Amino acid sequence: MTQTRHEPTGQAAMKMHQLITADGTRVHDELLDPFVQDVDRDTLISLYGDMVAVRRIDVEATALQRQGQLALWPPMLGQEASQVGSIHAMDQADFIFPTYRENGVAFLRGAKFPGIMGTWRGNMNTGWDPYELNMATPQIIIGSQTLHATGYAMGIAMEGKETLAMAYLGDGATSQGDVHESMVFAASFQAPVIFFCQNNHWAISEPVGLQSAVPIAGRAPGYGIPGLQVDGNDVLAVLAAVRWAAQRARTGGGPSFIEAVTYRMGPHTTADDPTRYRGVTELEEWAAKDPLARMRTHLVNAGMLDGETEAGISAAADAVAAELRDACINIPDPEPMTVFDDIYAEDHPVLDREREQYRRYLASFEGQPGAGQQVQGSAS
Amino acid sequence: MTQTRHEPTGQAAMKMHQLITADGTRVHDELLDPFVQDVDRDTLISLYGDMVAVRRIDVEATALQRQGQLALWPPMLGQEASQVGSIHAMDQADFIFPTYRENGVAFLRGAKFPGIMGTWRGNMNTGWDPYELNMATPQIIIGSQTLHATGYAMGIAMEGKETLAMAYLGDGATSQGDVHESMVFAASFQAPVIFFCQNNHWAISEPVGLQSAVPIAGRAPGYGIPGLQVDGNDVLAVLAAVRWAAQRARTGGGPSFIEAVTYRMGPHTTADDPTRYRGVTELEEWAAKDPLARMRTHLVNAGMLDGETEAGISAAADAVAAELRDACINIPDPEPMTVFDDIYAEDHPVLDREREQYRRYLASFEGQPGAGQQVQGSAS
Amino acid sequence: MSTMSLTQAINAGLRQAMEDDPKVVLMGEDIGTLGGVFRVTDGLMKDFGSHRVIDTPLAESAIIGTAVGLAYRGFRPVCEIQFDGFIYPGFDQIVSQVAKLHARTHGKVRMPLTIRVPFGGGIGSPEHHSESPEAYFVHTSGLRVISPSNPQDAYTMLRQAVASDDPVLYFEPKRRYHAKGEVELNAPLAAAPRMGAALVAAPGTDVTLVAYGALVRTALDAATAAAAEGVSIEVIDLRSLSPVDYAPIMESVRRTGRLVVTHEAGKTLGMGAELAATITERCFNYLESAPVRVTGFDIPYPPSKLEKHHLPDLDRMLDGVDRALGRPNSQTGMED
Amino acid sequence: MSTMSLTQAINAGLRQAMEDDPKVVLMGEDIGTLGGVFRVTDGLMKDFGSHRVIDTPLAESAIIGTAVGLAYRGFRPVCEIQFDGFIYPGFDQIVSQVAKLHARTHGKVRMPLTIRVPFGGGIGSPEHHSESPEAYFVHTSGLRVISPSNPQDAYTMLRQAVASDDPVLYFEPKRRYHAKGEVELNAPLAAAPRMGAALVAAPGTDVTLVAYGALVRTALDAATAAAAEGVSIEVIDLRSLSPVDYAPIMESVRRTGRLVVTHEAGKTLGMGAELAATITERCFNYLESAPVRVTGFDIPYPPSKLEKHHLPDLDRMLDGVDRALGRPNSQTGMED
Ligand SMILES: Cc1ncc(C[n+]2csc(CCOP(=O)(O)OP(=O)(O)O)c2C)c(N)n1
Ligand SMILES: Cc1ncc(C[n+]2csc(CCOP(=O)(O)OP(=O)(O)O)c2C)c(N)n1
Ligand SMILES: [Mg+2]
Ligand SMILES: [Mg+2]
Repeated sequence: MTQTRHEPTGQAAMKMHQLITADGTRVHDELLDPFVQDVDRDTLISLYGDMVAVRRIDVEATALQRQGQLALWPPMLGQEASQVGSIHAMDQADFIFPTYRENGVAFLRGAKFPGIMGTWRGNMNTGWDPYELNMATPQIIIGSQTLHATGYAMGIAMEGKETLAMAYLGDGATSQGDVHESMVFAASFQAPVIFFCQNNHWAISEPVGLQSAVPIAGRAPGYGIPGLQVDGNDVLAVLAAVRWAAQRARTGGGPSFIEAVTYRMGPHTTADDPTRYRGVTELEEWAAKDPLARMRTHLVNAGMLDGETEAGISAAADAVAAELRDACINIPDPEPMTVFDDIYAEDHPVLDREREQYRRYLASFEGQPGAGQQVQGSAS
Repeated sequence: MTQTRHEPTGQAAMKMHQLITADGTRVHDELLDPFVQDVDRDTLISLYGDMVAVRRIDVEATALQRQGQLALWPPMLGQEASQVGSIHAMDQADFIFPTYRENGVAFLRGAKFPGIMGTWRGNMNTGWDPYELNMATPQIIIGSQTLHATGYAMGIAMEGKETLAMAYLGDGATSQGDVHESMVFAASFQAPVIFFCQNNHWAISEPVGLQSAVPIAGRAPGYGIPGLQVDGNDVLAVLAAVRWAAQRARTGGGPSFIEAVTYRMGPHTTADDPTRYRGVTELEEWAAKDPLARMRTHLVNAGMLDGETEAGISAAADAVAAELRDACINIPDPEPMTVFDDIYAEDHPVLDREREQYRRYLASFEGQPGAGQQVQGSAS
Repeated sequence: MSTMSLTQAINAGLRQAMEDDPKVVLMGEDIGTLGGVFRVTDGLMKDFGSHRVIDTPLAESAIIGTAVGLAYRGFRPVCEIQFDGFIYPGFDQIVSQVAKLHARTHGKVRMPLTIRVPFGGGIGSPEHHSESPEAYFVHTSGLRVISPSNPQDAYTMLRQAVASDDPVLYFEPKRRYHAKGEVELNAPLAAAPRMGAALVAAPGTDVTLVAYGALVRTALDAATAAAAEGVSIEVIDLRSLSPVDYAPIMESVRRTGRLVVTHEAGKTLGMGAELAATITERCFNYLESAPVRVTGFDIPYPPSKLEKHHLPDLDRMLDGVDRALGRPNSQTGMED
Repeated sequence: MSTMSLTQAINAGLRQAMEDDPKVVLMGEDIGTLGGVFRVTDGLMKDFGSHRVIDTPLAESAIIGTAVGLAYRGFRPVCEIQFDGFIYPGFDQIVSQVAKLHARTHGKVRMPLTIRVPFGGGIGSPEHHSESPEAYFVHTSGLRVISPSNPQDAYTMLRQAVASDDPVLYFEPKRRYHAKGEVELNAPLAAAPRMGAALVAAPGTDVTLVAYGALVRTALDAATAAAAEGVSIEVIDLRSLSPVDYAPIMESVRRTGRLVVTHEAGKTLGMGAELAATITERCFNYLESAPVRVTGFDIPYPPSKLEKHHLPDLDRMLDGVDRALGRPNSQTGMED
């Protein structure tokens, strides 16, 4: 039995859309160019600034995890262009269904740090109100959210509104049945949904070639959905590609599938040790395609980035990191009895009884020497 | 929200392979021709004869259901060419994973009627030993068997054997996540498996256009699997197409996907009333493409079918039907205590206790007036 | 009051729910043009349009998963699973999403889904068409699970399920689909018994017999048969499987001292286990004998010609009652 | 005798099973090159090759479904589900295929699958990584469900599971993965306790405390703590959840008259319900008090900072023991 662990074959056969090359050169793309005509220096700077901030967030969160302040962290290192470019293409009314890795997206969407970090610290399952941000909670079950986005988009279509839903997913996720079924439903109901797949080349230790021997974006046409492959380390191209898909969605064109080809430069999560399954050559190869470096080169070459602006971006990112750290370490521990909260929207006598029982149980320790301590310590 | 209920669009873009047209003319197909070079008159007659027998089986079983001898029957009317052509392309060593509708296939594979009919009569869940026929039991959970076929084929590949597995599936089944996952696994492990999809245009009341707006065979290339569309009412083309796929499988070429475009001329099952969801025009259109009629015309025009041969085919089919009826109505009712049999391969004390309890319970009626009758009658 | 079958009552409930709230949409396989394989949704696509009665592609995980998305958008989807045995492909979406989203979002996102599941056996069907999967969902925190036994409850409880802001699994006793009954269509919903209420279906004094779904009818018949022998059975129609309404059951068992629970699902970790365990916990000193379970066996659903041997029937219920009463029964003399 | 951790013991068991039978293959996500996220399969791909230790694409239904196909072909697949909460996408294949194929084919086709599932909480993980889904499978006829609590059992029971001709869900107490213990690697399998046997982990006379998986350790600690207060707890390690080995439990309860069952899974229809119901059925006249359940609450698994309030711990077990003994406890004075 041959297990295909190689790179997708036929990748060359699919055009990878690009606007800024790895060495910072602006190139042209017939499909994408019209979607970035309005992009001026300010926009480019803000895209770059956001990437710097997202990378800074990642560094800070990784450090916090090492210091025991977070239980876990899923790094975004290397994927900043995909995250920043895609969310910049969205309107506030559009609804986002992320995975666990879109913490940069959440930040740019306006999520507060106690919320973003609370999840990874273990304080809460979700740290924001999806309706305030128009962004769902991080999804851990691989592929699941693509169905939610599709259903949400079906709802938009029923209402005849000109907005859309976007689902983030990984390359590994494309193997899940749910992702397939969401494409089937999206196509059948012409739902205004964007499937934004970050092919970061790895699903934990499994290379993308194990999930698909051919380019992932090539799946979409089989459903009657256009599939586009874009350089996921090129923030401008990602912005353009998602705008292209968004325009289709808003004008009754239905679903689109975008494969953003990028690379997970860090571990899968802070619990992972990538040295067990991948070599340094691959890393070096991708370091040369770094999304931040190429944008900086592009800006510098175009005379758009002066020292002051750059210092400002850096200072802003540091401030964000400081805010993050501060917010994170100050999240109060949840109150014991909240374990029973919000399970149901309506009355539930069986759970009420368990709550009352536990309240009495906790109360029985009160006034005892070392009260509560036993409870604290004995579960682990 | 627009629900696409139309025929798949772009169907024209995909070549539908054919060898015998609806009016019985032999046409040529570069891909398929080489695979039927050896097909002589005897083979053609046997293909035709098998189609006649399968149709006769269908008529008889439908009648038996109407007469209360079967609980249910899923007709094959219109799909004889797909069933006969596909199974003729298989070797005995190849393993077949059918749906509930491949009762013609089972018959041609050598299944006995008490077995085939016992399932639909309600006597047994399965009526044959899969290892005797190299054919799995009818699968009711839509799409499930495609994974079993893929796993079986992975096993073949591990052993380095030159055989294969073939999964039957319907057009509706293609929407299921399991079918997708089986394509992913088949491609990743280059498993020698054939996905043989009978697109009979309907999944109970749902037209194929609801499952896919584009040709189903067009899904396969997205996984790196070749997809072929074949006229499913053309027994010769089906035979050739499956031989093509089988050759690929046997020579390390991995999986193939075949869409046999056919039509379910009867109801979904005897419990279904198709007049509620489809018109007569469509039926008439497909009647003109009948698989048996076209083959007969072809044979007659080619001077291969004399009256005697035809009478022989007809008599053989009648004999098969008589055997079916006889076998069916003589299947003995299962013994009550067999309800506990074969649940586990090894000891199970909890079930043993239930068995013993029920044995005592049944025994408690013995010798009573009307003993056992209460038990027989009161559940429904 | 109208006389109607259980399917017609559900149909009327769906119709009313759709009229009451434009955000109610129906989704499922063959529910539109065909009106469902049991005709439960007959006529609704015609009257409400294909944007509110949606024939979906053949994929249960997607039916549930897109309903979750619709709920995010403020809809109240009612999903039909064609048969009990076809719910499992949607299990992940139900258990990991539908059940958990309210808790996961600290109450911000509500999941007012109703998932309709025709369930149970006794209809002579092939494999996967006669299952009783309710216990899986009762064990899943975050869901509500109900099952009506008669047309009136079918109508009212369907409307209550759709109106509930929590996800509800609504198990339809398909064996009783054609049973007719009187239904009051126009009474205000607020006047009906709560969706979560267990109700005494027949009062009695000697034994408490708890049933739900299709077996309520059988239990009532058993009570009638027992009455002829001088045994008075109190039949309780559980109606809500999660949460269980323990008050009337406890009240009854404290009077009778004896409990029998019946269901078609296998015995091991079927509803009977929870009812027996909880009632023992809460009524130990009142029990004259151990709670008895009269259930399907712990086997995959058998071929239909054997189903009468699997399903609890009147005689097996009476045998269970004998056990509860300490009279000779199928287990008499059985060593452990 | 070797000293090894629970993960090392499973690893050794897998290695031995693969050496014993060339038809044993391992399948799962990240089990090959990485050796599994918990390193349970560490080194096995290197030693047995990628055709026997298979890194699969990311799809649980396919992992189980292709294993079914491999079993048809005569293989004995051992599937790893990466975490408890990821088993649900494979639920349909487990419930409708793995569990039923032996019965469906009247015994012709065997399904000697082993499905390994790291389960349970207490490890500070995010959502879906700390679940206890065992009851779903215990309720499913056609499966066997086991859970070892220590390295020796982990080693032996893994080998027994692989050798069994029935499908076995093998729940690994991930919280105890790094706990070390003595393991006899070379004793003949036939000399070991049966896979289905419940074992007395600590003898006692006052109360019977049944636990499995990670909580066996906590139960033993509770017994030690109780002994200091003069209460003698008999701890039974259930080991097999389906079928349950009732003989030693009944024997114990008939001596102690009191039963406490503990598990992390939610109370409603968790294992405790079945044990309480069955023991009440079979030992009613010996019971001094109602069986007590000390379990997780009926809630979705909480954020990890709250998990210590969800999980039964030593104190909650002792509170349950107090209840069984009729001593003051958390429920004292609680009206029903
Ligand atoms: C249903 C399910 N199975 C397994 C996992 C464990 N898991 C978490 S992340 C991951 C890899 C995902 O890879 P990909 O989709 O490429 O996303 P990435 O992590 O690279 O962003 C796996 C297997 C899971 N979370 N859910
Ligand atoms: C998982 C699952 N969902 C639903 C059903 C009910 N069902 C039985 S056959 C069928 C339609 C299948 O259509 P198709 O795959 O085209 O096969 P055909 O019947 O046309 O041969 C449906 C929905 C089922 N058997 N299994
Ligand atoms: Mg990835
Ligand atoms: Mg079809």
